[in-house]
Amino acid sequence: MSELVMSLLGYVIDPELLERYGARMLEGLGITIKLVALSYFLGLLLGWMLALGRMSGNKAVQLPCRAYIYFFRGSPLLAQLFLLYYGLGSLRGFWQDVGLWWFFRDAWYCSVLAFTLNTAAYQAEIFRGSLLAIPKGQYEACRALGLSRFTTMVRVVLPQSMLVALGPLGNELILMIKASAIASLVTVYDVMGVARLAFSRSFDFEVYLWAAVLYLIIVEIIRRALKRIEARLSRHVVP
Amino acid sequence: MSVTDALATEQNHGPRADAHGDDRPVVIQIRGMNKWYGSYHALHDIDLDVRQGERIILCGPSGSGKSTLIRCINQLEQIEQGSIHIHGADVTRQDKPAQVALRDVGMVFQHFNLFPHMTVLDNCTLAPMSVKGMSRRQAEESARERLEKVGMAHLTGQFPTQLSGGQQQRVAIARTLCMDPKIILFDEPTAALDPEMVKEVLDVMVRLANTGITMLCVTHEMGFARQMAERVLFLDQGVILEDTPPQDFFAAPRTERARAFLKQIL
Amino acid sequence: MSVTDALATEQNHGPRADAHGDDRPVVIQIRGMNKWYGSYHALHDIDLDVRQGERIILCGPSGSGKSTLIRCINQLEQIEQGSIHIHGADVTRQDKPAQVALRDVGMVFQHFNLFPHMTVLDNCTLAPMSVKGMSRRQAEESARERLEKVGMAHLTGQFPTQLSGGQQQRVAIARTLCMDPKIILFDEPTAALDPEMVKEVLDVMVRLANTGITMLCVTHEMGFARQMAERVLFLDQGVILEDTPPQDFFAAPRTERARAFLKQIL
Amino acid sequence: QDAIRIGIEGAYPPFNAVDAKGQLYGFDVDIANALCAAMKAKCTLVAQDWDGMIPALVARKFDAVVSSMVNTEERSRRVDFTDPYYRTRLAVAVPKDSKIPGVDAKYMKGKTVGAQSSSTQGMYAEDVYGKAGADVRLYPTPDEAGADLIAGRLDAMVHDKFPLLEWLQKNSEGCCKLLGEIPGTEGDTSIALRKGDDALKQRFNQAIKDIRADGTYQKISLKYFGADIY
Amino acid sequence: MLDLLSLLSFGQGGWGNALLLGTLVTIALALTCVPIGLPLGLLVAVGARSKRRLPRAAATVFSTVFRGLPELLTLLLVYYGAQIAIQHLLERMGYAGEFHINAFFAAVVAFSLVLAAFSSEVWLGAFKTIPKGQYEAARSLGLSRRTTFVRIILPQLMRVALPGLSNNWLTLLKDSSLVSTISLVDLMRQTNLAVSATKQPMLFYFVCCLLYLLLSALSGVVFNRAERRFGRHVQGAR
Ligand SMILES: Nc1ncnc2c1ncn2[C@@H]1O[C@H](COP(=O)(O)OP(=O)(O)OP(=O)(O)O)[C@@H](O)[C@H]1O
Ligand SMILES: Nc1ncnc2c1ncn2[C@@H]1O[C@H](COP(=O)(O)OP(=O)(O)OP(=O)(O)O)[C@@H](O)[C@H]1O
Ligand SMILES: [Mg+2]
Ligand SMILES: [Mg+2]
Repeated sequence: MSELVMSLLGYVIDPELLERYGARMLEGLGITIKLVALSYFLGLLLGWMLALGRMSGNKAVQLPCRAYIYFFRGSPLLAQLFLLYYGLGSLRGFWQDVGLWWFFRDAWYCSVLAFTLNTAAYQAEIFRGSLLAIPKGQYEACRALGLSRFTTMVRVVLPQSMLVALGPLGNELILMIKASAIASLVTVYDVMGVARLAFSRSFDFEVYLWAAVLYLIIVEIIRRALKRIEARLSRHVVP
Repeated sequence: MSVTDALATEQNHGPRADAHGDDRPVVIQIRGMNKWYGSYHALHDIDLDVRQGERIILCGPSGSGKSTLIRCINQLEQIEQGSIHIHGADVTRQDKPAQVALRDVGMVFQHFNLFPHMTVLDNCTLAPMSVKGMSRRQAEESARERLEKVGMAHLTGQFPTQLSGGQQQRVAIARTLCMDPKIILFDEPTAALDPEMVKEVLDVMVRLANTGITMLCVTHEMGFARQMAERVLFLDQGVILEDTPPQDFFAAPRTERARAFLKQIL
Repeated sequence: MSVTDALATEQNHGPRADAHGDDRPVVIQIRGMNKWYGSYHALHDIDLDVRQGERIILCGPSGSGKSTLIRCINQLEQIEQGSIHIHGADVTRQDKPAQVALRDVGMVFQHFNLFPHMTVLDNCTLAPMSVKGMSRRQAEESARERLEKVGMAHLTGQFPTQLSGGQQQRVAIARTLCMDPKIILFDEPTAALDPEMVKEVLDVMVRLANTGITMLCVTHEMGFARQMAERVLFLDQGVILEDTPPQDFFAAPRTERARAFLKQIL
Repeated sequence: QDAIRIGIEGAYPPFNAVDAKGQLYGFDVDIANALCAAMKAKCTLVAQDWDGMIPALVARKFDAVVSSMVNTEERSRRVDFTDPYYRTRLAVAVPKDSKIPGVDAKYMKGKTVGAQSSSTQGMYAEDVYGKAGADVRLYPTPDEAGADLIAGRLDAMVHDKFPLLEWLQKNSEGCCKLLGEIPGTEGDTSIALRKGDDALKQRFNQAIKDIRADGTYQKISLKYFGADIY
Repeated sequence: MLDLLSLLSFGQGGWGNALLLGTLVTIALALTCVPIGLPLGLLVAVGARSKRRLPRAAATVFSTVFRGLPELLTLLLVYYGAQIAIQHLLERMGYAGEFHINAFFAAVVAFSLVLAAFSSEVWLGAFKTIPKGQYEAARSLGLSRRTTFVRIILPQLMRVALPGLSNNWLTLLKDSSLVSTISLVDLMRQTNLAVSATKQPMLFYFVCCLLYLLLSALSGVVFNRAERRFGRHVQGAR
């Protein structure tokens, strides 16, 4: 039985190619996951602060947040990464003076930073939208009960707004996973980066198909996980 | 035991016709209060004394400022002019004494505003635990007691969306009671309810009134007003036009505006 | 000229106590109708004849199937068993004659359901133009006439969100009238309104009733029911428990269930 | 019949580049034009991103690639190559103060070596230096590798001799020096054609001979490199 | 400094024109995708809401595949895959001539598919905000399904969907940089060409960012207008 499966797979997968690039592809997958997980999580924290800043009544807080969000959403991640890594990286003397050269020297750190800054802007807008969706009555009930702003946020507002934010956050995650290919600009090779590399040597479309399958699997996993979380968050919503 | 039955077992203070000019202490004192929304002048020079244990009904046409008035009292709206003292503390100064005084003020909303993602019990224990620092056990115990009072003790594990409107409003009242307020503000608590559910909520409110708590209630339920109010305030265009005992108000409203209003509504 | 004044100038048919067993043609005939929502049996074996020009009130507790009943009549819900004939055409068959028959049935909803992105006039002209193929001029003219009837002719250019609830409901009625229905179904048309606005809508409905149009109305406004109904249907758990003239219903409901219901609501 | 479409990358100066007007220029371009003149064919030059070069050729978007493509075993499985029109070698550049003694793989252990991905130099860096224990970084274009060499993120950079020399001269900001050429990496730079396009291959081979014979080639080579690089 | 600026000039040796042309290609590409991708996305959303299984499954697969596949791959599949497949087919049928998919055309097809997949989710979300009452009111007035959709539902959908669609649009603008792989010279590729010719990466990447920001700002203006247009009725809300 397993022989049959293997021989069938042999039609689809070129064993030689698999031997040469299979392991690297998985390595690339690891890079994708690490890069996205890390920057997505950091972006979440930064995004929250940006969202709150963007909604603040204080102009001195609001305007910089607006500008940040506008810049990082409005320009391509590729160019952002380039300016960060090659642009700031060319100021070697300065970074050595302030003792940060170890950071800017490293392509991985720079990728994580650029991806974090970028996704934070997108997530900030998602959070803002979800916060706006919370009825005013909820805030009023909290105030009338004397709840502190922290309790209001953490216990009442967040759990409800997450339900609204979940879908767009999932989209953003998928987009980030695909965007991680851009890191190959600074020699960080994720799944798609490896696939392009392998293709440029073998000229065999098959490597792209492997990448496609990996992506589809990831996206499907995310979709299902989100469904679960959503079901959990919406226990209180009557069908 | 239904709420209405329970009622009978409690001492009934009954409406006190002699309430005016009495010696109960003033718990809410409003002087020269003015409120604007942008350029819209929502409340004009409001002066009002509320004594401990008083039961006051606010009525008036839509947009007359009833909600605004009671929302100013518990500082959901900031006022631009005048003062509001609760138990002697000026609540418009957002300082520590104001916060403490405001803890004695509970509010029940037209649309309940229960927290939809929490069970009935969690709705009731959140504030006592996080504001008063009660232990979970203590908070749950006292919540169950209050839920019992409104006849909702059997549904503590439900989510608000699984309840009917009347049940939700009763939970909202219990949630407010859990903070042991001395004063409760009601903003049209039955306006969003199906006709059959109105009565179950009014029953709970009548029972509350009989415990001697101070109540300010915006409502269009005139039968209820007649039954439990000590004073009726009639608002129009941000001005308190009448402030009389209910029997006078319903029998012979002094202003033309109030007469027209009653005609529409009864 | 207010609607109420206008009322006086029209011939008032008045409630006909002798309506039962009369010779007016049957316009809606329901036989053995059953409706399930999934496994929930919402309506049980409903039989009902509605004669031309009859004014019928449906009442009953929440969830008893009132809305379901009238929504089945105009096919907003599909029935699983039984038949509904309107002007002799079986409307459960979704064929041409059914469509034509359904055009004679208008409906007014609790939440108005005006099209929020269209002005009052556009709301009223859309259906006549696109269903009946009227020219814009014709449609607007007839719309203005109907809007005049409900006292809304001065606000034709407004968007629904700019109107009060009572005004919106009057526009919704005018919109329905623009299709010249022979039968109008009302589903709690005043339940979502502020107390003061209830009367302006009821006034319009009383006036409509006096034009001899066939009306089926779900409502909790018992004063209104008493004033204009020829028959009151009382539903409970999907069954028509009572079908009597209003004076009998209010004076002496035959079933225990109806008595309990009336006690809650009055 | 006699219209030939030729794909050129346009991002590999001095062999090929695009000017502000979108015109291709450079050694490859001049050679391509000379070859076409020799074949009496009408040629159109198409600028094509490097990654899509061979797929585009296979998919008949153009008929030949004259873009400094080195004949490698992996590539020749997909496309045919003509006779070479120049030969090149790989070379290594290092920062001025570098202590690396030579280009031999054994010196690269533990060093960070950069090269352009999907190129012969990239393959060499991976296959030879990488195996020897170097940390190989692959860049989309040589420009980025150069930028990192200047910034000090790289210890060495592998590149084609000619463009590397040009870069050291013009754009390295004096940071770096040539460590040396790598022996045994002589590559045949040829014109790539679709598999089985033998008639065209014959014509190109003949044309290369022709322009060598009449001196056109030498003139072009001198113009760009001051030497004959055939 | 002046040398740098002269690199951006529109005259001899300046890259101003080239960058502008690249920007135009980017805009043209994105704009052409909109009238194809958005209606297709709407169709997919309608399919996903269908009561029947087949359209529902088809819509889910479509949305998962084209949201999941890397855009580059979709692009290559359409450009090369489709071309090679059709070429084979034609050869089978005995047609010897050459068949070409125009690069621009292929890019439009690929990005329209992607746009459709992403926008279908936005449309779906918007559908959820239309109260059932609107359909019921339309039915009880006897409006046909077509009229109901075109006159009642769509205008209300637009209002709710616009912010989400504006996100899709911005992503599309930036994704289009992938077209360099199939020899279309868009803004990003033009930037790369300029960089490799002039060795001034910082300058050109900076200018490229600015141009994209300008496009974002411009589309922001357009979307604000559209939002106002479709939201007219909410403006006067009390
Ligand atoms: N947040 C606000 N911004 C601007 N105007 C407001 C706001 N809230 C209320 N108003 C206006 O203030 C006036 C008084 O409003 P308020 O809600 O107090 O009336 P109300 O008497 O409670 O009416 P209702 O019976 O409809 O609840 C109204 O004209 C209203 O339009
Ligand atoms: N779409 C639906 N799916 C499932 N159950 C439904 C649906 N619509 C109504 N029901 C159920 O059918 C029963 C009758 O509903 P209906 O809306 O007709 O009641 P009603 O008499 O109009 O009540 P109300 O006074 O609250 O409007 C209720 O128990 C309700 O929960
Ligand atoms: Mg109010
Ligand atoms: Mg109903």
